[in-house]
Amino acid sequence: MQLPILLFAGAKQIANADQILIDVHEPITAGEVLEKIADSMPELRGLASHSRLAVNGRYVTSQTIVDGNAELALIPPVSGG
Amino acid sequence: MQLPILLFAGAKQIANADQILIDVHEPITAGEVLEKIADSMPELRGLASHSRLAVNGRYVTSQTIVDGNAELALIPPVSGG
Amino acid sequence: MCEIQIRLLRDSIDAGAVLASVHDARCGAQMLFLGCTRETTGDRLTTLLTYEAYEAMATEVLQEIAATAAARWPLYFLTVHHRLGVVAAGEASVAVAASSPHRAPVMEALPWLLDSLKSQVPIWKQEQFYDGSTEWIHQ
Amino acid sequence: MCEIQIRLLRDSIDAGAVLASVHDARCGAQMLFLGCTRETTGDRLTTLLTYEAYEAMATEVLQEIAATAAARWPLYFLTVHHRLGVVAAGEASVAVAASSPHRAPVMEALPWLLDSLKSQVPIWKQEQFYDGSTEWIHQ
Repeated sequence: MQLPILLFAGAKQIANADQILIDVHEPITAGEVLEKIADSMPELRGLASHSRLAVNGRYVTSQTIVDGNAELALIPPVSGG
Repeated sequence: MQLPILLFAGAKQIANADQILIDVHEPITAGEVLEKIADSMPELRGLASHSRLAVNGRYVTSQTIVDGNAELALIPPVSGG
Repeated sequence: MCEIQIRLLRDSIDAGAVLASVHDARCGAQMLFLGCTRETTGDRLTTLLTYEAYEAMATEVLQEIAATAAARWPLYFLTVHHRLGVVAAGEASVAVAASSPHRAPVMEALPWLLDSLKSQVPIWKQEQFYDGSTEWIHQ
Repeated sequence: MCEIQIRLLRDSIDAGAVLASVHDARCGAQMLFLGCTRETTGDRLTTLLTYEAYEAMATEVLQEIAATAAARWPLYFLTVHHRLGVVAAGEASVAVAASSPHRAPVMEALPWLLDSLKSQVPIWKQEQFYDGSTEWIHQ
């Protein structure tokens, strides 16, 4: 199946898009999703390796099984404040 | 000689005056001045035992020799802020 | 019970309003932290910054951080305003204020809140330099 | 070099002016602490407080405390306003503000400044309770 991943800031700039689609087979963990993002767009690999995945607006650990119907977002290191 | 001692807050209220005069013989230390204050007005003894002496607007230790021409003040525990 | 106010806003931060939002006659201690964009980053001159957020998540994470602080310290009011969009150098990008009967809780809570905000909340800044180049900050 | 402003005043504290006094485009961190009189002390209701100072010494000690803070932390601006005379419950009796390029210095300096002020500066408060009785606070 295809999962849309929301992109922000530097990741959005690199991809030149505010989301990308990745091809996955369920079940899949958050760590595997991050790996798939890097595979599907190698320019994102550097930033993705320092990023977290958010599932429905919450950070998850890399072992968490991802619900394919959830809103997924790549969260690069944050710099608010 | 007589030394005037400035009083503030609760000390001023107890003495019902903004200064008192104490009789001393020089040389005299700050600790001895505090003792003289308590002797000259026993109602002040309790508060004076928790007070510091200021000489020309600076705290001094009880061993400091006091200059009889300086401005002397009894500084009870402070409560600003 | 702490009253929490979280806002992501595109207008200027009104520091006076943020401070007023935590005023309470029971609270002897009221504290405001204002984070402003600076003209210099290292030795480069910044002309303006642009803040972007994953807004729904940023609001939720800020709420969680605020609720955690309110559980840890006896705060009566806690307000966080963060700007999004373009912010000129020297303007406030974030304001955090808290109030409590005594000063120790607000003095401990504010540094913790800022640390948490800066490490957890999905907001990013892009710096624009005088030479026109821009850079998203991811560190 | 830190610009220090110390004031003992008989009018209301203008928190906005105190905050504005530490504003600086080089300072990413600006912080304000407001100490307000509370309506309750323990379980007694306070109607108003009266602050008295040994003014010359209080100003000098505040200057020394501020200078010590400025030597210890890289502060650019540091302002302390303390009210004297009658202050109604709920009003600000003290405001301390500081600014620095980064947030750690102001967050460390403000608690230290308040602790120093409260233990060293010859200012005293007298509480007046609803039953009309008054008490100088010496602890």
